[in-house]
Amino acid sequence: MTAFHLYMAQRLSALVMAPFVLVHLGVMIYAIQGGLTAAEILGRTQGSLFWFLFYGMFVIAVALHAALGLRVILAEWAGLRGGVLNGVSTAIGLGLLGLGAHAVWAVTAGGGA
Amino acid sequence: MFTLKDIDRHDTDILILGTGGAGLFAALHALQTAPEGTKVTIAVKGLIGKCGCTRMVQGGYNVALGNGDTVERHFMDTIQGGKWLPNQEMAWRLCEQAVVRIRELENEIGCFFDRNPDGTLHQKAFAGQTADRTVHKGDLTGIEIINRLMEQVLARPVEKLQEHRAIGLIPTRDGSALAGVLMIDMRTGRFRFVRAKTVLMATGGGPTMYKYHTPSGDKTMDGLAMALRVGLPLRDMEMVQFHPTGLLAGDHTRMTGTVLEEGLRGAGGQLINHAGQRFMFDYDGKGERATRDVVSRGIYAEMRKNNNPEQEGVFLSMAHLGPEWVAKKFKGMVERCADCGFDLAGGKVEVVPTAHYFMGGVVVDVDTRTALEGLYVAGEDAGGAHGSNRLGGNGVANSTVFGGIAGDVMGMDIRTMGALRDPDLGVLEAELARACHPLGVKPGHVLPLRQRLQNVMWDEVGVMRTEAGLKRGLSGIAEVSEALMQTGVSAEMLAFNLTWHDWLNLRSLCDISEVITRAALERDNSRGAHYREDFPDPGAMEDSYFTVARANGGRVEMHREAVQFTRVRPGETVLPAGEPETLVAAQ
Amino acid sequence: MLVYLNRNTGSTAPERWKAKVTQRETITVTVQRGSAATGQQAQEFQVPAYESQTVLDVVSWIQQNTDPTLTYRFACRVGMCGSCAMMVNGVPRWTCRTHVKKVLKDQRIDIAPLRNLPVLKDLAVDMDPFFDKWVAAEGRHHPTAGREEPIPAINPEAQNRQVASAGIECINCSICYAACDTVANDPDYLGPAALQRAWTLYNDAKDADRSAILDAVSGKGGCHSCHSMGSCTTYCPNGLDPLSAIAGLKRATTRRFFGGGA
Amino acid sequence: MSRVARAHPLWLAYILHRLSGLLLALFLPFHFLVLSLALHNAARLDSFLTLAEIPVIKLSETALVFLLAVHMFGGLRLMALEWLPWSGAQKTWAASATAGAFFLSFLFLMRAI
Ligand SMILES: Cc1cc2nc3c(=O)[nH]c(=O)nc-3n(C[C@H](O)[C@H](O)[C@H](O)COP(=O)(O)OP(=O)(O)OC[C@H]3O[C@@H](n4cnc5c(N)ncnc54)[C@H](O)[C@@H]3O)c2cc1C
Ligand code: HEM
Ligand code: SF4
Ligand code: F3S
Ligand code: FES
Repeated sequence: MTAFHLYMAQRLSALVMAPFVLVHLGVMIYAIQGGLTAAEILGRTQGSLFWFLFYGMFVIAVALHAALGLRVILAEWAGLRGGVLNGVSTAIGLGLLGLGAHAVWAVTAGGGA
Repeated sequence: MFTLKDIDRHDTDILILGTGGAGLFAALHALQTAPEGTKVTIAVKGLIGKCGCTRMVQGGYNVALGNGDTVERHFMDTIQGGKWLPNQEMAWRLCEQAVVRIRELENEIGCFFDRNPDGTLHQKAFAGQTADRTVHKGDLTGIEIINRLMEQVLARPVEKLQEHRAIGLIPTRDGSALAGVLMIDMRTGRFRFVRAKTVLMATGGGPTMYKYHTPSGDKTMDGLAMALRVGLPLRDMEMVQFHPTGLLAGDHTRMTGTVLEEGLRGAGGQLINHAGQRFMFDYDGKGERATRDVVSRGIYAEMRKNNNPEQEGVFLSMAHLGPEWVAKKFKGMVERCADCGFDLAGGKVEVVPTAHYFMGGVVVDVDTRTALEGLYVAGEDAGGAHGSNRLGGNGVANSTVFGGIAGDVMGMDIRTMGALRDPDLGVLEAELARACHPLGVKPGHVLPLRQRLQNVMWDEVGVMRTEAGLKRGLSGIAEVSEALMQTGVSAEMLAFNLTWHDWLNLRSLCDISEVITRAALERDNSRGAHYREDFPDPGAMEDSYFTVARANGGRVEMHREAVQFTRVRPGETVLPAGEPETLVAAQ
Repeated sequence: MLVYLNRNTGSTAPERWKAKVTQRETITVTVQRGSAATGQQAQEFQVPAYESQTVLDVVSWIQQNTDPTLTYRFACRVGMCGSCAMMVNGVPRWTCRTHVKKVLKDQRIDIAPLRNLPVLKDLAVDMDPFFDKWVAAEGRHHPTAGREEPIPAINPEAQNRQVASAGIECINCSICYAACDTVANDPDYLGPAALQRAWTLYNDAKDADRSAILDAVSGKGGCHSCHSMGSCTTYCPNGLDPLSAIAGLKRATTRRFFGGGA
Repeated sequence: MSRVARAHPLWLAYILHRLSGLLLALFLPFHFLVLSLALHNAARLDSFLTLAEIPVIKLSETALVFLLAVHMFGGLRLMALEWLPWSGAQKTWAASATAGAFFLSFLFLMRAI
């Protein structure tokens, strides 16, 4: 894993996220018009393979992207280097992935339908 | 104060002083020719590649690359420009090897010089040349050459002693060879004696003892002063080249003296005197486009006619050519003037002749060897290649050609040299004491003394000279020199103490100023850059002689030597019969 | 034959430059002294104001007239050698070409050593790290021909040549290096000047080893560490554009990643 | 020590991108946690979502959307800058990215109210 590969991973994950973010924002704007309720959200998403894949990929990309982004900030602003830096940013990435996966599962899996 | 014990010792095989075109080329060539494992060390007064004048080269590099131009023609221009004084073997070597060196610069070092639309090198003609010969990179040729050389050197295993100032050449006890060089590590203020089997001195002369001068601040004739002290002969020491148009902005600013490029006059720039009139046609049919020495004298003469204390120099005016056009064509110059608060494109800028280049130097053979075994000299420190005048574009060619040769020769010579040599401790001690002298004297201001010397040299040993003036000059120099010895520098903090180095700079400048003046007295005719009002004739070319100065027991002795016309005699040419006089289209 | 008039006696330098000294007010100059090793502190000086005066002249005046121990660096005095860069009111500048008028605020100037390089003493910094990185970025020509071969014809209008020429007049003054926060935050970062040199070489038709250049700028602290903050381009005194050069390297490495060749 | 001057458009764009990225990354775990609540207790999510009606919360939600938009446009700007052949119109890019972000978040605000 060279510095260049980390760069590519961050850029590509960002690129993947761009359409997701736009759709996500659109949905939110649409939803918020009538005020949001849990039922509304869940009603739309639960049991939908589309939304599962959508948010699933979103979460993978964002975990990678944010972890790499924070890695740079930790190096530049907190002075972390070498093993510590790699350890901390891997932990952040896995943490985000775990939390994100949990949320996606909550929003899309099983449920009432 | 300091004793021999305080001197750090250091050994190397090949030592190079200075990182101009000569020093850097020598390093690269030494690495190519020296046996495996040879240690090469560079010591320089500033940072590698960032000091010296090669970096400041604007106009370009003379080299005959065909299209009718030949090495023979370049050679003839060089001899005629030098008014038959050049050492013809050196001049020939210069012209011949420039061809190789320019290919080396482009192909191996990575320079990129300006091209014609068809992709071939662009060449132009400086004043005094009979062919379009000067290769260039815009008007920042030196930056391109030095940056490329510098990065090649930095990427190689060369030992770097930066901000190390050489202060004394230390011979062996019997005086037949060089043992090493005494230096000051400027950053720490400590002394360091570096022994080497071969030493190249490429510290680049630099006539900065004049009120107006162009060279970089680190150049103060240290090399020639060291050579003088170690007893080497120096030739052509009266030959100081003045550039006609130096910026004039008062003696409180370091901008004063810096060059406004030749091309401004070439493009039609006009010189205007205090009466608001053009004057150059009074002196020469080519007007402002005449050669450097002629224009410098014209300006100087006008300056003397002027009684208006509010104006010292003359004005260079470009506005009639159209400010927009000027701003576009001479972007760099216009911006530089604007940064200093002058409007070159639309207004007029005050100018004076400014000391630019030093033709004199150590007597060397065509292989850069000197009379002292182990010491080599190349670049502006070496005398002979230019004679009484240097053609624009021959300076950087000279330093790169002979720097490379020096590297090759040192790399070969070192094979037959056994052990490092032991120094004459007496000389080492004397050089140490000399550098320490100001530290034991009551501190005072060095700058006013430097200004006094610069005024004396400008007034009495400048663009035009007379016997009476030169004699006044000698006593003026002696006074400054004496006063300097009474002026001290506080020894409290020697690390990176610029004022100590200002003192040492002025010491070198005083010593060489005296030699320049004596040589100018010795030459009782006017040739090239040297103009005697009391002897305005050039003398018979057949009887050409060059002056040689040598220190003997604290005194500078002068003598003359006849020029050897080894390749061509005055009135003859090496060009084939029927060759046109010039290949340059008339302007 | 030339006729020159005789010297008119007593014509020395005009009084006008000197007159200004007494007439003019002074500038208050704060200079950062010392080094990291000895401790740094600011010191204030009063310097007479002149008509044509650069920041370098101000610093020189202090050393020549008030404090002989003040350390700074310069060589060419005309913006060619890049030795005289300092922080002036927090902005990295070439001091030999910075007119005092341009930076004077309330008759004050604040001068400090160049940022992001170890201070040797007062205003002189150690530039070795800057040049070490220049070399580390493969910032030197890789020859395709020798001195016995002719100089290749190269079309000056060719697109890659234009790109190469855009960055060639760098004077390695380190001003961009001092301006860049990424340099400040990441000791491995090669910095704008070195990377710009690499990009110039990458576009040079004469260079033999383009992939070595891309390798050199793809590692730790390479071009991918740049955040395009553009301080390099904003402050380069020669109007060069390292930001775009670095973007070019990022593009070239990315293209190579997708199989586009070096 | 004297302050370093660096207030120029591209540097501001850089610091905006970094701070927005940082804040987004800090917000993300929180966002995931809230969504995860849906798995066990739709009502708790609901009660949380009604908080969104409170102006302060609403404002901070808007701020988040603003951050996301700013960051995304900033990121797209960067990738365009790095990968598309260089155009020279740097500052325009930076400005239009911010403008776009403002537009989006404003749209969101208007719709929400
Ligand atoms: C403004 C300007 C424009 C010029 N334009 C042209 C041109 O267009 N064409 C042309 O052909 N020529 C030109 N010249 C002349 C040309 O620059 C010189 O001929 C040539 O560069 C000299 O090279 P050098 O290597 O001998 O010395 P330099 O390049 O001057 O290098 C001397 C080196 O020695 C170092 N040094 C000095 N003293 C010591 C010491 N005591 N100890 C250690 N190191 C020391 C210096 O720091 C420097 O590194 C110009 C000169 C100037 C000033
Ligand atoms: C479509 C959406 C996104 C795009 C296009 C995008 C793009 C980018 C890019 C190109 C960078 C690199 C900046 C640099 O190297 O200077 C970056 C950095 C970063 N991103 Fe994103 N990003 C997006 C979404 C997100 C999200 C949702 C988060 C957080 C949850 C995030 C967090 C970060 C962080 C923390 C950084 C590091 C900032 C820095 O190094 O200055 N990004 N982003
Ligand atoms: S790019 Fe500009 S600022 Fe940077 S070192 Fe080169 S000339 Fe100086
Ligand atoms: S300032 Fe630094 S971050 Fe990049 S664009 Fe210039 S190198
Ligand atoms: S002194 Fe050379 S750039 Fe300022």
